Amino acid sequence: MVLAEDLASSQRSISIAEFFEKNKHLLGFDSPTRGIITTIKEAVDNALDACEEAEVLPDIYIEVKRKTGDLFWIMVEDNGPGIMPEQVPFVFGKLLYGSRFHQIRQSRGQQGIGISAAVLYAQLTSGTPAVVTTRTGPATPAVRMEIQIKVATNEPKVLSNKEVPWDRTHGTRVEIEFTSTLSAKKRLIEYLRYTGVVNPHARIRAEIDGEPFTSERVSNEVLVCPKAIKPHPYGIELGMLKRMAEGETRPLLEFLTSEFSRVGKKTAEEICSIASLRPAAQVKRLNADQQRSLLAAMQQVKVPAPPTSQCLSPIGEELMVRGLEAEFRMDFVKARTRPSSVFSGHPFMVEAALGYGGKLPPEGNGQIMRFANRVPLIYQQGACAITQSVAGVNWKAYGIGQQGLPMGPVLILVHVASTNVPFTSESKDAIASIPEIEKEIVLALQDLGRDLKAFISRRDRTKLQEDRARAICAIIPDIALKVSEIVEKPLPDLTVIEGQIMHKVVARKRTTTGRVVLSVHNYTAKDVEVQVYDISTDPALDAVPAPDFVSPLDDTFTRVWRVILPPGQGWEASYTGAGGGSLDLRGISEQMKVVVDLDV
Amino acid sequence: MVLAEDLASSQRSISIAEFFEKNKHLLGFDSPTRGIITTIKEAVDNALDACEEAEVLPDIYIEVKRKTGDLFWIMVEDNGPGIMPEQVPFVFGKLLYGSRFHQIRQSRGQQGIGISAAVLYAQLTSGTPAVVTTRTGPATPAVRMEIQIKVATNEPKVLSNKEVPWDRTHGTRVEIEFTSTLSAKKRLIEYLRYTGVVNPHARIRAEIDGEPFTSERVSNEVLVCPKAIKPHPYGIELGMLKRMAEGETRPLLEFLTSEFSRVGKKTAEEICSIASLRPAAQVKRLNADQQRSLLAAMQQVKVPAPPTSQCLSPIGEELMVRGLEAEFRMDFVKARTRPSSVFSGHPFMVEAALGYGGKLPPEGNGQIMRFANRVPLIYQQGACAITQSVAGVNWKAYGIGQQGLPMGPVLILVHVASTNVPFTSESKDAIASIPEIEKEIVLALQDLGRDLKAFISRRDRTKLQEDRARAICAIIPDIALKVSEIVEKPLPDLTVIEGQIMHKVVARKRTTTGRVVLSVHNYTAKDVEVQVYDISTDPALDAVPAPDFVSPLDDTFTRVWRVILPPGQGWEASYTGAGGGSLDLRGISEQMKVVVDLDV
Amino acid sequence: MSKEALDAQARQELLRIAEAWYDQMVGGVVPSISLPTRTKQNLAFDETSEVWKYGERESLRSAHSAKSALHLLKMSYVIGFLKQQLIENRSSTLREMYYISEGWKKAKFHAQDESNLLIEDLEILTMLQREAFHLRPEEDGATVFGPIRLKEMTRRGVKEIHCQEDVGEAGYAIPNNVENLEFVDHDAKFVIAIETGGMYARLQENGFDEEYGAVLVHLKGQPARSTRRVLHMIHEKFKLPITVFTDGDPWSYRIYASVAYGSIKSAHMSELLATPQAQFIGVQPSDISDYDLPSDTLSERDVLALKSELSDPRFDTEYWRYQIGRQLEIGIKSEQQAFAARGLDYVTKEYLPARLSEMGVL
Amino acid sequence: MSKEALDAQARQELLRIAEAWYDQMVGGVVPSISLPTRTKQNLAFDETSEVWKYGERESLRSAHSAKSALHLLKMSYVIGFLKQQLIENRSSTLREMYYISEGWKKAKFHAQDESNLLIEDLEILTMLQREAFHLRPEEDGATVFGPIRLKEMTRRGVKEIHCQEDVGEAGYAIPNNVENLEFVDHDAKFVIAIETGGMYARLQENGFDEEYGAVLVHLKGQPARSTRRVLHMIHEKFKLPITVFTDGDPWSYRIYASVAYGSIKSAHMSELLATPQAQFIGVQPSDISDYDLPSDTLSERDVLALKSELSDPRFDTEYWRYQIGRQLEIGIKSEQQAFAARGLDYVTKEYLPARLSEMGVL
Repeated sequence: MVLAEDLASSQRSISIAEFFEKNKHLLGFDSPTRGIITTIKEAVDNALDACEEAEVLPDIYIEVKRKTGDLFWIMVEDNGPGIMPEQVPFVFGKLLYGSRFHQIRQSRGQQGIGISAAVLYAQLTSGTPAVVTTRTGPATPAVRMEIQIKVATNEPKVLSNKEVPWDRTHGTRVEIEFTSTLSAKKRLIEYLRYTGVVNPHARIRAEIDGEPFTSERVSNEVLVCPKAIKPHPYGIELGMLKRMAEGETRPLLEFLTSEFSRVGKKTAEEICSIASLRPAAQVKRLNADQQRSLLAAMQQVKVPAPPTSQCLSPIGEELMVRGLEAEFRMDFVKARTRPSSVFSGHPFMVEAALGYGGKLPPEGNGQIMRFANRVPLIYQQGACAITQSVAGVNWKAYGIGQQGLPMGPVLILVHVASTNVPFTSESKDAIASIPEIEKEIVLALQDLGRDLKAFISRRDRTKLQEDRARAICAIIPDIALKVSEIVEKPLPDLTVIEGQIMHKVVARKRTTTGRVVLSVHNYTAKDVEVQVYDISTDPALDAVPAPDFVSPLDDTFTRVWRVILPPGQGWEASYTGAGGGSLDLRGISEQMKVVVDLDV
Repeated sequence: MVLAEDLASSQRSISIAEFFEKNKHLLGFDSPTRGIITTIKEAVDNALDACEEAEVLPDIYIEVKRKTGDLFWIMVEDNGPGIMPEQVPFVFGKLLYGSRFHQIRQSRGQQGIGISAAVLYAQLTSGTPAVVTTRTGPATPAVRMEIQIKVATNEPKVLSNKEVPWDRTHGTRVEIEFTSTLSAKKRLIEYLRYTGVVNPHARIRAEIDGEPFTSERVSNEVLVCPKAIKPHPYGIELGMLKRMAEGETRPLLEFLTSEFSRVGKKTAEEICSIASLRPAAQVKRLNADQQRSLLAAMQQVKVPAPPTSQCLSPIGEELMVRGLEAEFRMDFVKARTRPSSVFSGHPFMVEAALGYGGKLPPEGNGQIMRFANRVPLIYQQGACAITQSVAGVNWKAYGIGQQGLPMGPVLILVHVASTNVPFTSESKDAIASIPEIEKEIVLALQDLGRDLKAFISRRDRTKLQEDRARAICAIIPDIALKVSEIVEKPLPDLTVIEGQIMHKVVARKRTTTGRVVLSVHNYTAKDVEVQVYDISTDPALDAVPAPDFVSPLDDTFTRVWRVILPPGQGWEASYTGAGGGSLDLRGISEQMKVVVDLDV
Repeated sequence: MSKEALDAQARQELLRIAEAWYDQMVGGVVPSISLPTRTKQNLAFDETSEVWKYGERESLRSAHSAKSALHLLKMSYVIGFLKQQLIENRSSTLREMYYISEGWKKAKFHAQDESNLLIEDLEILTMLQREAFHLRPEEDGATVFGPIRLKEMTRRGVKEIHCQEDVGEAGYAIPNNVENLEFVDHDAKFVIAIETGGMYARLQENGFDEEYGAVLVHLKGQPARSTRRVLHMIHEKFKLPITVFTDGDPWSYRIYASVAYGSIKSAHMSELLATPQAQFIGVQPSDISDYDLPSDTLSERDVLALKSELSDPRFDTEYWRYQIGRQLEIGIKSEQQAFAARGLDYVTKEYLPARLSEMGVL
Repeated sequence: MSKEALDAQARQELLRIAEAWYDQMVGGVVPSISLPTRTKQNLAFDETSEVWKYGERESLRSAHSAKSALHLLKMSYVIGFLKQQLIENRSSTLREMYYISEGWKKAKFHAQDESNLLIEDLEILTMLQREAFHLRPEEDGATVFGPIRLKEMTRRGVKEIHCQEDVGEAGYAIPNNVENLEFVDHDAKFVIAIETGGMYARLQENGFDEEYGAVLVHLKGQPARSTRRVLHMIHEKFKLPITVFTDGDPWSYRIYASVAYGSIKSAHMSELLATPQAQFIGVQPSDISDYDLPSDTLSERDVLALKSELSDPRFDTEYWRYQIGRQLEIGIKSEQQAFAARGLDYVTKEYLPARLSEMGVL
C-alpha cells in the first residue's frame, strides 16, 4: 500500500497560467480559426474601454498579415490614454490582472484574462513574445516592450524595454504573432462591422490580409464612462458578505447604509430588525449564523432597484438607428432602449432595434445581431438567451414570417448592458437564460414589432389606394364595354364615377380597330401641367392634336405633348396605329398620377 | 481626459478563487440542483483515485441529509490512504492544487479544482466551513479539521484542527454543507449506479435523504494504478518545450532521449538532423527560431505511439460485462476494449459494451452510458462526441431501430480513457469532437453491432423453426379438413408430412361434434416418455384410454396420461366433451415439444 | 314549362344583372352586386319549404377594389357567353367554359374553382339552376332500377323507358340534365337510395325491388345534383317515400343530409334539390351493436367530422344528436356491406324489412 | 358458352386446385402452388395474341412457412365458398366475401387487399375471370352511346337494347358481368373510347356519332375491367377499329395502355381484356404545340410517371419513346377539353376528322 506521505510528495500548486494553457477552449482559443478573432476582440474591447475611461473619441486601427505558412501577425492600435510603463508587463503578461473585476459597472472586459490569454496563446504556438508600444501623453516618450508570461508562476517576463519615437501623442499598440488561419475572415469583418454599429462614436479601420475595412464615426459625442456603484443587497452572496464584514470597524447600521446601494437609514433599521441584530452591533463580531440571518434579512426587505444611470451606458435609440443606417439600407428601422431593470441584484438594460425591407435579403432567416456591453457576440447563436427571446416573440402577429426565428427581410439588433452580463461560458459567446433579461428583450421586440406592423399596414394601405385607382382606371371601362355589348346599348360615360373616387391625374392608352387613343384626365382639385410621353413603333403622322415634339430612333418614335388641364378637365389625342409601346406622364409627382395601358 | 496614472491606480491582481466565485458555472455549480451531484462526483473521484494509487479495494460511503429548508449536509467517506494532515488545508482549501496536473497518466481528477470548488461553493452559500477527517494508518490518530478558503488570496484557512477517535484505520471523510435542492435525486442515483458499473472493484453505499443505495463489488482484483509517462513528441507545444529547455543542462541528444516517450538514439539523431541542430548543442542556449525548428522536426519525424499499458487503465471486457449484468437484465451483452491509440500525442483507449433485450424498455430511445476515465458523464449528452459517434453508426444494419440515436431495447456503454480527456468545458460534462476518438468509438460499436446482429439472426432462426413447426402442426390439418370437405373425400393422413419435416414430439387437441381427441406423435429418433396433462371443465368419464390420474378442483379436471412412444409412433385418447382448457406435455424439454390446440 | 320558355326565362334573368350594372354606371355609381354569405353559419331552415337555405347574411361585391372589379368583369363575360349559348341553343361543360375564357384577356379564369364559384353566384342571383344556362355538370349521373316509367326528351327525340323492363342489369343511367325527364307512372311502394354499388347489386340480385316494390337508386357516394334532383322529382310527382341506406360513418350521414336537407354549396337550390321527407335507414350507430356488425375504430378524422356535425344546423335534431353521441361513445363505424358477415340474404330478409317497418315505410 | 356450361367449368377449375392439394397431402407432400411473379419486370409480349402477359418468373407458395400455409388455408376457404356460390347460383361482391370471412376463424381476412390478391391468384390459376366465380366487381361500369345493338341476359330475362334508340342521353350503362352480353349488330364505322364525361357529351351534342358512325364509350377515367372487356368483345365480334381519346398526360397514356396492352394487375387476363389493335388518338404531346392548346406545367409526379413509362415494356415502341421524350422536352400537358379554347365545335369539326383520317380510321 502506498502511503499518504508518498502521495503528498507529489502535491503542488498549479499556476492559473498553467491551468489555462491546458484549457484554452475556456477562453475562446479552442481552434486556430477562432484565435485571431478572439485576440482582436480582446484588444479592441480594451481599447474601447480605455478610450471611454479617458473620454476620448476612439480611433482604432487593426492589421492582420500572413507572415509565413500559418504564422500570422496581428496588430491593434488605439488612441487611448496609454498605459503606465510599469503596469504594461502585468496587463499583458499576467492572467487575472485588471482594474474592472471588483467594480460594479458596465465594461467590455472584466476579468483581466482576455489579452494576456492571447499573449499566452502566442508564446505557446509561435514562441514569439508580444510587443507592446504605449505612450501616456505628449510630454512622455513612447515605450516599447517585449513581453512573455512565465507559465509556472503566472508572472510577466520583460524581454526588452526601450523608448521609441511614435507619431501618436497617446495610445497603445499591441503586436502578437501566432499560428492560425484566416478561414473565418468573413466573421472577423462581420465582428468589426457590428462593433461599429454599437460604437457609433468610434472610428475603426482595419487591413485584414490586404483587404481594407473602415467603419466611420457616426457620432462625435464622447461617451460618458459608466461609474462604479456599491453592491446591491439583492446581488450579494454569503461569501461576499463575510469578506466585507472582515475588518469592518463601523457598527452594523452604518456598514449597511454606506457599503450598499440604495440602503438608507430606514431600510437598514428594517434589516436589523428582521435579522434580530442590534443596529449598533460590531459587524466583524457577527458569527456565521448571524451573518446568514443578516443576508436573509437583506434579501427579504424591500430595497429599490440599484441606480443605473451611472453604471450603465446604453447606446441610445438615435445612435442605434444611425449606426444601422450607416451599415444597411432598409425601408424601416426603429430602436428602443428599455428602462433599466435588475436580476439577482445586478442592474441591466436592454436595447433593441428592428430593421425591415430595403436591401435586406427577402428570403431565408432574418439577421440577428447580438451584443453584450457593446461587444458583438459572434459564436453560439443558438445557445443564447437573445436568440431564444427572439424566437419567443410571435412575429407573425407583426406581419413577419416565422419558422422558429423570424424570416424574410428583417434585421434584429439586441444589446444587453449590465454590470455583470451572465455569459454561459468564459469564452463569452452567449448570454445565459435569465428570465428577467428575456422578459425585457421580448418587451422591447414586441414594442418594435408593433411599430413595424403599423409601418407595414401603412405601406399596404398606400398599395390599396394604388390598387383601387388601377381598378377604376383599368377594369371598370372593360366592364362597361362588355355590359353595354350584352345589353346592346351605347358605352356609358364613366367620368363621373372616376371623378367621384379619384383625386389624381389619369392617363390612358387604348387601341381599337387600328386607332390609338391617348387620354388624360385631371381629377385633382388643382390645375396641372404635364408632359405626355408616348413611345411606340407607330409613326403616328396623323396624330390629332399633333405632338409638340417627336423624336424617331431606329424604329421607335417618342412623342411628347404638353398639356395644361384645369380641375375636372380631360384631354385626348388619337392617331392611326397598332398601339403597344409605353405611355408616361412627366412633370407631376408619382403619387399624383395613374397611367393605364388598356391594351395590356 | 483621465490620465493613464489614474487608471493604473485601480489595476490589481485577481485571485483564482475570486475568479471562480464569479464564474461558478465553469465548474458545474451553476445551479443548486447540480451542486450536490458535482460535489459528490468530485469527492468520489478523489476517493477512487486515492484508493487506486494506494492499491486498496475502494469502499465508499455517501450520505446526503436535508438540514433545514434548502440547507443540505453532504458526506463522502472512503477507505483510501488518507491525507497527511499538513496537506489537508491545501487539498481542500486551495484551488488549483493537486498531484496529478503535471503527470501524464489516466486519472479521474486532474486539475485540483473539483473538491476545493465545492468547499468554495459551500462557504459562499451556507457560510459553513468544510469538515475533513483523515487518517493515514493504524499507527497515527485521525485528524479533524474545519477548512475555508481565503478568497482574496486563494489560500486555505484552518478554523480548527484536532485529533479525534475514528473506527477506520485509514481513509478520508469530507463533510460539506450548502444550499441546494434534491430535485435531481434520480440523476444522482443514476450517477452512483453508473459509477458502480465501471468500477466493478468498488463497493459504493449511499443514503440519499433517507433512501439507501448499494452497488456491490463485482470483482476483488485490486486495480493496478496507471503510471505516469514522459511526454510524447507529438503531444507538446512550443510553450512547453521552451519550459522544458529552460535550465536543462544536458546536450540536445540526451535531452531528447531521456525527456520524451519513445525517442531512442536513432530517432533523436534524426530529429537533430531535420532541425539542423548539433546533437551536442546546449538545449538551454537554443534561440526561439531554433526551438521552433526543433519542435517542427519532432513532429515531423516518425515516432511510435506512446506506451499505454502503464498509463491507461481500461476496465476490460469481462468486467464491463459483469458490471452491466449486475445492474441490468438483458438477453445479450458483449463488451469490446479497443487497442490504445493517440490523438495529438495523448494516448487514449476506447471501450464499449452493447446490451440488448431482456428488461430494457422495448420502446423509445436506447440508453447511452458515457464514461471518461471511469467517471460517468451525466449532463450535456447531446454535445458529447460519444453521443455523436453513437448516432453516426448505422444501427439499422444490425437490426436495431434508429432515429438519429438507436431505438428500442438497447443499452450502449462507451468508456474513453486517456491521459488527457478532451472535455468541452471545465465542468467535464461532454467529450469534445476529436476525429481519432470518434473513429475508435465507431469501430468498437460496429464490432459489437455485428455480434448483436449475429445474435438476433440466430434468435430469428430459432423463431423461424418454431414458426414452421406451428404451421405444420396447426394450419396444415385445417387445410386438410377444408380441402377434403371441398373434394368430398376422407381426411388425409398427415403423419407422413409431419414426420418428414418435424423432429419433435407433437401433442394436439381437437374438438369435433362433441368429441375431444388428444394425440401425441413422436417424430424424434429416440424413445420418449411423457406425461400428457389435459386440463378442462369436461369430466371426461368415457375417456379412452382412461387417464392414469384425474384430479377434480371446483369445476376443473386435470387428467394425466403416461405415454411411452418409440420413434415414429403415435398415441391418441378421446372422450365426450366441449373441449377448451389447456394441454401440455411434461417430462420432455421445451425445445423438443410442440403443443397445438386446434380449436383456437 | 317548355324548353323555349325556360331558355327565354334564363336569358331574361341574365340580362337583368347586366342591365342593373349598366344602369348603375350610367347613374354614376360604381357597379356592384350583393350575394348571401355561403357558410355553415348562414344556413337557415325555411319553414315553408322545410329545407335549409342561405340565411340573411349578405356580402357586397363592388368594383371599388381591383379584386371585386375583376370578379364583376369576369361575371359580365360569363353572362355574355351564356347569353350567346342560349341564343344558339348550344351547351357546354364548366371545364369547356374555363378553356373558352382563355380568349377573355383580363377576364380569363385562372382556376376551375373560380368559374365554378362564379356560376354558383349566377344561380343565386337568377334563382335558376346552371342547367337552365345550358351548362352540363361533369358529375357522374347515378343509376335507377325499379318499377318506374319515365320519358326523356333527348336531342334525338323522346325516349320512353321502364327502369326494370327496358334496361340492363346496371339500370337506367340518369342523364346530366334531368330537367328533360318526365316521370310517367310507377308500380312502386317506396324508393331506396343506396350508397354503394355492392349493396345496390345485392338488393337487385336478391329481388328486393320486386318483392317489396322498391325503386333502387344507386347514389355512387356523395350524390350528384342530378341524382338529388331525380329523388326530389320522384317524390314530388308520385309522393313515394324516399329512404336512404348508407354506411355507418360521419361521411355517409352527410350523404343523407345532402339528400334530405340540401348541401352547403347548393343551399340556394335547396327547394329544387332537397327532399326533406327523405328518411334515414342506416347503418345507424345503434345497428352496429344491435347486429354485432364487423366494425372499424373511428379515425381521428372521423371523430372530428362527427363533432363538426354536432354544430351543423342540419343535424340539430334529437335523433341525430343521439346517434352521433352514441357513435362517439362506442368509437366504431361499420359499412353497409358488413351485414354479409351474417349471410348474403340477411340484409334483405331480416334487416331491411325490420328497419323499414319500424320506420313505417313497410 | 351457356351460363350452365360456364358455371360447370368454373366449378371444375376450382376443384382442380383443391384436388391437387389433396393429392399432395395424401402423397405425403406439403401442399403448395406456383404463381407467376406479378411485377412490371415480369411482363412479356405474347406474339400470338399480341398482348402483354406475365412472363416465366414464378414464385412458389408452400405450406412450409406459417405465412404461406395460412395463404393456402385462406385459399381453400375461398374455393369452398365459391364452389357453394356456384352451386346455389348466387353471386357476391369482394367486399361481401371479405365480411363473410369473419366466420372463417384462422382463415379470416384482415384487409380487403388480401382477399383481392387471393382472387387474382385464383384467376391466374384457373385462367378464368372472377365473374366466372360469380364475383361482382365493385368498379363503376362505363356507358356506351352509338349505333350498336346488344342483348343482355339479366336475371329478369333477356333484354335487347339499341344504344342510340333505346337509351337516354346518358347512354347504355355497362353491367358488372359483361359475360352476359351478346353484341347483335351495328351500323358503325369505328369505336371511340373517351376519358372524360365532358368530351363524351360534347361528341354526342355535336352529333359526332351520327355524322361519322362512331360508337362513343365513356371510360370514366382508368377503365374498369368490364369496360375493357366490352371494347375487346366489340372488336372481336364486329372487327370495328377501336380508338382511344384521352387527356395529354402520363396518367392518360396509361389508360390507353390498359385498353390496348392490358394492365400489370390483370396481365393474366390480357387475352380477354386487352385490344392490341386499339389506336391512340391523343391528346398527343405534339398536338399541344401544333394546336397551341392551353396547358399546365408538368408536375414532379408527372415527370416521374413519364420516366417510369420509358422503362415500361408496354411503352417500348418508337411512337411512344418519341411522344414521351417530346413531352419531357416541352414540359407541359393539356386536357382533351382544352380544345374548347378554339371554339366548342373545333374538336369535332377539325381535330378529330383530321387526326382520324391521319390514323387511317376515317
